[in-house]
Amino acid sequence: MSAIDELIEDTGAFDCVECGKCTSVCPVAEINSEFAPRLIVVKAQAGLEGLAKEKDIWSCLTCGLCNDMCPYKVDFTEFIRGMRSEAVIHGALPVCSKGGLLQTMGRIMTSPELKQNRLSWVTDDLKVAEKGDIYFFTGCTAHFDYIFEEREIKTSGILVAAVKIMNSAGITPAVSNDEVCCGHDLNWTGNEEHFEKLMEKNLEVIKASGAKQVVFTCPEGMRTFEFDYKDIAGDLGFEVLHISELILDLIDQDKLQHKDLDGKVTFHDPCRLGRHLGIYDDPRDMIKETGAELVEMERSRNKSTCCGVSAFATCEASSKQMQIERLKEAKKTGAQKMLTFCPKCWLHFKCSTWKKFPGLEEEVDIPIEDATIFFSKTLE
Amino acid sequence: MEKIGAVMIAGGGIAGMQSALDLADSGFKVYLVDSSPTIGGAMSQLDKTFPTNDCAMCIMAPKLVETGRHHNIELLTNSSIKDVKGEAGNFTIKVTKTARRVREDKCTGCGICTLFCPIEVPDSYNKGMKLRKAIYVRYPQAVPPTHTIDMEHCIGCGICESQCKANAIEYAQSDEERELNVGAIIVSPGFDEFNLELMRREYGFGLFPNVISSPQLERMLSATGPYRGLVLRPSDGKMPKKVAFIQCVGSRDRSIGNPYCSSVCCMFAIKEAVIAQEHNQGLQAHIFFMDMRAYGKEFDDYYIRAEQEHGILFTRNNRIADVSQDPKTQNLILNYIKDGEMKSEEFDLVVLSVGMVFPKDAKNLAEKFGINLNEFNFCDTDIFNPTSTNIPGIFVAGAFEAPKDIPGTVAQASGAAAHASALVSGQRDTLVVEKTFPEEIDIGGQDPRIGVFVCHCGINIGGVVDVPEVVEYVKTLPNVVYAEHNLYTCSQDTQEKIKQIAQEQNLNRVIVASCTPRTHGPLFQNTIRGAGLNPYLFEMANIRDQCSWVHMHEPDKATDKAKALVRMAVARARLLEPLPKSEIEISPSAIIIGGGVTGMNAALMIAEEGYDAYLIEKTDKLGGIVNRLHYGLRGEDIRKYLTELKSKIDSNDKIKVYLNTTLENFSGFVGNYEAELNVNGNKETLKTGVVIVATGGKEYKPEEYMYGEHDRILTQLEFGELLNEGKVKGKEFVMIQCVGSREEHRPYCSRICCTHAIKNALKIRELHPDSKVYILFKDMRTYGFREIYYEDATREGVLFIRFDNETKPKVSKDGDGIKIEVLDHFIQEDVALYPDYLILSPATLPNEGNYDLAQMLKVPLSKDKFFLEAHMKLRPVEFATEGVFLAGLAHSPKFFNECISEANAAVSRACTVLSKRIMEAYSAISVVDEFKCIGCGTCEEICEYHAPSLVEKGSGKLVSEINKALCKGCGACAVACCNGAITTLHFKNDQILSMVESAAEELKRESSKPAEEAQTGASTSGAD
Amino acid sequence: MATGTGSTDKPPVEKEQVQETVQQPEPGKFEPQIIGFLCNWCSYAGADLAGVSRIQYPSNLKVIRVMCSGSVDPILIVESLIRGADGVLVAGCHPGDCHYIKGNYYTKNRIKILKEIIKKTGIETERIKLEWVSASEGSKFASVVKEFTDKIRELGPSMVAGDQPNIDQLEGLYVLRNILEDFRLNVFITRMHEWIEDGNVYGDKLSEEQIMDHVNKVVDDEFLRTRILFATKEKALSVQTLSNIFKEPQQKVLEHLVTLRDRDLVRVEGTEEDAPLYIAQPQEGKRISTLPRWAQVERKSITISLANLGDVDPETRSYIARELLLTLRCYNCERRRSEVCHFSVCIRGLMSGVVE
Amino acid sequence: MAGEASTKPPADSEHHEAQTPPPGEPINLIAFCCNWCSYAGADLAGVSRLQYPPNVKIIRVMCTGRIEPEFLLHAFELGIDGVLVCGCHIGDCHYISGNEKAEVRINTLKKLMDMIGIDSRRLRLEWVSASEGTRFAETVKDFKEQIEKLGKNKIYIAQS
Repeated sequence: MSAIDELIEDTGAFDCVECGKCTSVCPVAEINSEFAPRLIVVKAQAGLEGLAKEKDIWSCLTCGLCNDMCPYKVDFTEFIRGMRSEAVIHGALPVCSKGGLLQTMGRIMTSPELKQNRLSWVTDDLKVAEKGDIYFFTGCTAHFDYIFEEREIKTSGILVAAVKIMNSAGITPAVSNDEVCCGHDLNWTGNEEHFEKLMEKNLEVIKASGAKQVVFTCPEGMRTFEFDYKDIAGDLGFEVLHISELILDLIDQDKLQHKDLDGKVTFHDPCRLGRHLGIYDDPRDMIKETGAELVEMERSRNKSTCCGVSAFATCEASSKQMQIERLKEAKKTGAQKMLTFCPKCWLHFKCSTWKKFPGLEEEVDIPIEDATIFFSKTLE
Repeated sequence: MEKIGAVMIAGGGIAGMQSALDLADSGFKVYLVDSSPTIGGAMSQLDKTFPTNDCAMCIMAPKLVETGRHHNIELLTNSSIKDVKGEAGNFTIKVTKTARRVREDKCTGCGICTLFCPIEVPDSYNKGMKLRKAIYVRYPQAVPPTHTIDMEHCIGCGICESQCKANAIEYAQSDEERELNVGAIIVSPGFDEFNLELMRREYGFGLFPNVISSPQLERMLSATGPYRGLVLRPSDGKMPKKVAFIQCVGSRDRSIGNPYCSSVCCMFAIKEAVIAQEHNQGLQAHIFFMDMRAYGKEFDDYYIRAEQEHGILFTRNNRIADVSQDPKTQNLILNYIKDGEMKSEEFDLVVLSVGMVFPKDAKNLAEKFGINLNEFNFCDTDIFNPTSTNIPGIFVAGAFEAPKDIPGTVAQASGAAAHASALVSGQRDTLVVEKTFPEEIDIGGQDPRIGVFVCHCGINIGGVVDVPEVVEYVKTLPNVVYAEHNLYTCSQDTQEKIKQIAQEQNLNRVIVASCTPRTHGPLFQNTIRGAGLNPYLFEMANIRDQCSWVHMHEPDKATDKAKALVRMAVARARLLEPLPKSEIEISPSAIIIGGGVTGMNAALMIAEEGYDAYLIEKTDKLGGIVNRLHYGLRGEDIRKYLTELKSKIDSNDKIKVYLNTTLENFSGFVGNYEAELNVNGNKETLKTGVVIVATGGKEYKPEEYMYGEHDRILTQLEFGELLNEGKVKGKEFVMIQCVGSREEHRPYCSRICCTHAIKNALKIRELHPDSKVYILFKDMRTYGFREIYYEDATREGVLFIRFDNETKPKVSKDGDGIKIEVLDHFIQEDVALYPDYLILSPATLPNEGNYDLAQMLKVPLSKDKFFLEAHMKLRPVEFATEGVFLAGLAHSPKFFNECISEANAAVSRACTVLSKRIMEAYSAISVVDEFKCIGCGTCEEICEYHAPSLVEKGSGKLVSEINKALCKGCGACAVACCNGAITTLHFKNDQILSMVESAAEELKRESSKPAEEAQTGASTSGAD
Repeated sequence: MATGTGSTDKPPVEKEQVQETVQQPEPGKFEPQIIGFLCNWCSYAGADLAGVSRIQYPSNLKVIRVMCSGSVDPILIVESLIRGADGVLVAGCHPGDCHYIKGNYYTKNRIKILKEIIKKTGIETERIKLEWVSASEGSKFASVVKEFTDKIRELGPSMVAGDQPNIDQLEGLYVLRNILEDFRLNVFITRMHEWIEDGNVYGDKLSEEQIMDHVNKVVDDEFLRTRILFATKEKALSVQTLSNIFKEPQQKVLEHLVTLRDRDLVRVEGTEEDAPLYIAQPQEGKRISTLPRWAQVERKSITISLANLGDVDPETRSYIARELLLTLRCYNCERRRSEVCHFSVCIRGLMSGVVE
Repeated sequence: MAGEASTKPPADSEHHEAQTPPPGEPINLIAFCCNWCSYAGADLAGVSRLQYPPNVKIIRVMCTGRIEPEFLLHAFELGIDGVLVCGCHIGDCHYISGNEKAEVRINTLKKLMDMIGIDSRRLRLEWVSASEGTRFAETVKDFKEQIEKLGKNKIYIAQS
């Protein structure tokens, strides 16, 4: 069990004293009684043989609530990610959404001969360039338009909004047709081999654009660059920046004129943006800048719950309930809209509402919108 | 005397087998008596069948094996009927089973004895072109496989007994008397070939070695024949370049006493020409005929393709007078007329299309059963009861009733079975034993142990694919523990071998690489069930229809592809799982759509079988198109028959008639159909077990020949009505055939119009003795005994003028009269006629309603928009969809008595469903994983059969649940379900992906590293 | 004369014994080589009696003692003829005296059948003689030997011996040997007696004519079939060529090819002007063997007298010669032309020669 | 005959701009056929001895509605050069609308494939009924030629 021992060491799982705090906050444990983060760590310590085949490691949403709560700072999510690559080696594969279409797409993008045309979202009124100081990383946001066509939400709108914002602030962001998926889903479903190939391609593309800063709208992409790329490739040679941070900078340098919007909105902290990257205030400040009234949900900032699915591999009965609870919470705040930054959160919340539900409609029919699109509305 | 729930069938050909299977599956004990040592009859000698070019043995093998293995059918082969006593419902029959001196229970048909027997005898099965031994079996896949000692030639040397491993030889075996007690009898002894020796003078049969009969050519074409599929000249073994086919030898010839037409030889010759040209490259076939009688469903397409695509030469109007032989080369010289001048041509081979005559034991059977024979010693029947003889309780089917093709035979066999089972429907299930399978072995936790059986299928696969090489390759695949190849995997002895090997090697997966799973899948699944394996632990690789037959000119590529297909099947087999059996209730009633003669007969028969019948008619009266008919060809009073039929329907309380009713909606599955009817305005729903489609056809309103522009230009039906009312005056009558049929856009032949024209022409001559009648035709297709009336017409002075699509008659107005100009082929001049009446023979069209009905019943339509049956040859009266049957004009244009046969046949097939209370349901359905299902409802919305539905589970959580009986296993919900909570059993994602991966295996190159992959600048720190 | 080194693989002992008795004929006067199979209990004793009573008889007879005349398989007789014996004498006890009760009955039927079928090869039936000689008939034995030797001298040397063998007769003998090895004819030979005496499995007795009809039919069929197998061993031939070689109607040849094909002994190998070519299938383990190994001589040359080949067009004649040449090879040591052959030892000496 | 034009019939070689596959590696195609219509059509092509190129390997599914986009993308990932999906004509589907669902899914997947960089012409949807043996053979011939013009699928991701 050398690989697992090494993993336990890296993530400090040995320090776990089974206090049970993590299990109390874990959204999955709340619904699925058999699941408990602690249980998995204890089994790992005992060096249990069949651990890699354990079904539960695929139920963990890696939302990081337990990390946040653990008094002994056990990096439980990293432990699960390591365990998953072990599980894959032992042939215990997850049942992924859409039959694993996203994972397949990710692997295909590692092929060197691929000539993509992923910039179809760049409409004529947007100014983008081959090279530039700021590189705008889009990842798979545009691809979800087609994969989840039946949910009628255009995630590519997020990219258009972001470029509009940058253009109005005089920035012509660099984008590239050879950019590939950041590899987040492959990394979190135990496929490190292809994850590294994607990383190499992306780093090469960004180096070619000569950018100093790379802007992200998608928190999963940013977290993957911030932690996983640096973890493997060390210094990336550029700074990683979230769109909300950039917007606030531009407003400070008053390069960005915008008018105010009215209405009451609430904000859902995506796990990767909040607990993983620790960015809580920038989004809120950005929303406040728009003049709209921001009301906080009961569970917000590092306490906000998860959208129920991560890396398109953990969608289960519990995911649905989490989404409904979260939407009820948002509705309760009286906000007209729930904003979030992550295209995946948007997709999963939409999944639980696009179908009519007997007796539930009015409690969950709060519209969901991406914060970047919301902010871009201030520019008209 | 009380009735007996058993039936005896005399004659084990395709007709006998079909009746036997229908009756045995409907709960009756069947005694199948055949005079020859094995069942299979004439069809077993065929290589291919028209019009689908199916290999005869391949489509018959499943029926052969099933009849041989059916627990309710007892085979009495090598037997003859000695004496019959009793009456309808209770017959006693004495049958002598002549000793074959081999014990049936011991002989496995291995054939060692034939190796050592010193006596060689000309093999009659192969028409004397091959030798067999004194101890023999008629053909490799024979059922029962027991060998027989031919007492005529055996010299009693004792070698076979010394060599027989199963010590099955019993020289002292004596004849056995059997007394059978049955409720009904079906007589189906088939036919015999006309004795061509009688034509020795004209055609030199038996004199010139290269003059052979069409059955002899059929044996040459067959893989088990003398030359293994090659056509050779018997004189010198050379491959003939030019082959002549002479039609109507022994038929349509009053001088030798056979004035009737044998119905099948035209199509038989075309098929043989096509297949001969396929087997011998460069062979050129040339058919000499009078009329090309391609009257059946898709026969004309076959005829046109033979002429245009395969380049077969057709010479019309040439009944070859004689054949002479060039002594040196033993080639044959034929003289014929082409384009008006005499031609003499030399051919390497001449094939005589021999006609059918009554079977040789017809007289004996007739005498024993007391049934009447017609003037040609065929069984005498009338058009209203095509399968009944003059003796109640004794029915007839197949060629013995009248020369007919295989679909007609099969339909009549099921029809006769319907009558027989109706007679003793009270005694259903009294003498039958339930079919049992050994208890299923639990293979849980076992590693896959796969057995692969690769088939030669005679030369169909083995001729192109190197089967032994495929077997060697398969042996190298992981998890394959046993692999072998067989000549015919579908034959009964190989089935037993598979069972035995499965047990010996304790296989838990079985793969057969042969033909299409569509036809042979269930057969092999039943075999492995016999070995205690769940039927879903089975996979087929189609290396015949989708490999050897379609890559004939690239044998090595075909072999590689066969290897790939078997590898893919093995990949999928590793992941196959056993599926539990599930049952469905059957409601014992039937809906019959269409109130014509076909529908009414079907309804009556359903009632007689003891089930409720709901007869739905679109219009306000029953009778359909037959309402416009008055008398039959032999003067039968159709009107009277129709009124009697309608009164029988009204007086039968088991039949409920719905007039002015259409089918609005239709759902459910076999045994549990639900139909929403619109009974003149108000809704009514019916629950029923089966559906019989008998919507009939309609008369084509001609757009050509100025129809509708002159009151004395009528269709045959209109004219028939006038004729019957005596309102017809005039001297000259002209009829034009094939109006709307056999055209570019509608290539099929409407089958009945030639006979209809002849009937009306004879009526005209009868009512107006001094009138002149002309019939302008393309081909006079009065097949079977109808040919005699065509002869009467010519004797009555009716003038026949041939035309074809290029030289159609031109119709024009001549004052208030009619003028017709037509080219007479013989005198090569235009002939002008000025008739008082012009009578058109219009095509029979499918109903427009067919399209919508097909949508509702989810059944396909054929190219010509009639309904497409499950199998053109062997399942003509049912659809692929279980529980939905078909009869009458809705299938294709046909005659009055043929519709009645098909109506009864459909009922007999329906009884195989209705007679069971519980039926095994389809087990490869979709199932939901309760824990993964997020209750989003997508599946409920997408399923056409409303099988999945959201259900409250415990803690208020909504979870989808799929109704086992409704689910069809189409798998649409499994794809729609985003998180993979629904899996379709037997077609799971991993099972299909394993085949994709296996198909891509040949591309096993390491993942394509970009040649110019630059080492990324960033050195990999951190982790190491 | 080919000389050279190389070991000769020792032929089996049984052949050794036959060789001493048949010497190389001296030039000029013809001295017949006769082989005699004498049954131990009667005729051998008879021969000894002749010796004891100093009754003289010609020295041409080479005696092989067998326990009973019934054990003399017809194949041995044919084998002796092949080896160049000019005559074969089989002598056994008088019917009824047989030490093994019915041994000689079997011999009687066997020799009768053998004499019948030997006619097909063109060899005079008188070269085979069956005599009953009891232990006491010393003089009879001597007279039998004398008469038989004179008869053979009158008939002349066997056409099959020596340098210029008559190929037809030689091939015929080999074909006959094959047929006798095969099961079909054996059934008749071995059970003929039973059928005549006690009847077949159904209990009814068969007449001799009936049995001989069957025998003739079987031999006619198998003779031609075996010859076809010999001819198509090396090269695929068409029905036409075969019928020319054997001067049989093409239809008959075709029928035989169909049967051979059913027995998997022949397969179709391509076609030539629309005529399928048939070639013999190599059959391991199947008892029907083709031409003897000795008959297959390496391609260089052999003297073949095609005198009695009959009126065949030159093209076919040379074709046939070439074909038969290809199949001839030294019988004893199976060696080809290029290898060493102790010419003197081998009585056949068929190593060199030229086509005429 | 040095310098003699390629033995292919002239008409065919004119518009052959993309290079045909290297002689070594033949085109490798997969066809998903629905059990009720196109699989029967393929059988009919066999029964009528219509010859078509052996590059295609047929996988039988109960209905085209059962085909996940993942099956098709996975095939391309493994280096398959072309995937043909054959179903019943609209309205003929044994399960009523399985083929319509397949049409929607496949059109969407084509857009995604173009975006990813796999030529969507490598995926083709055809309706073949049980009585259209000739149409099936023609479709396979045409599809193979079309894929030959596109050349080999260069993507190959070795599966761990």
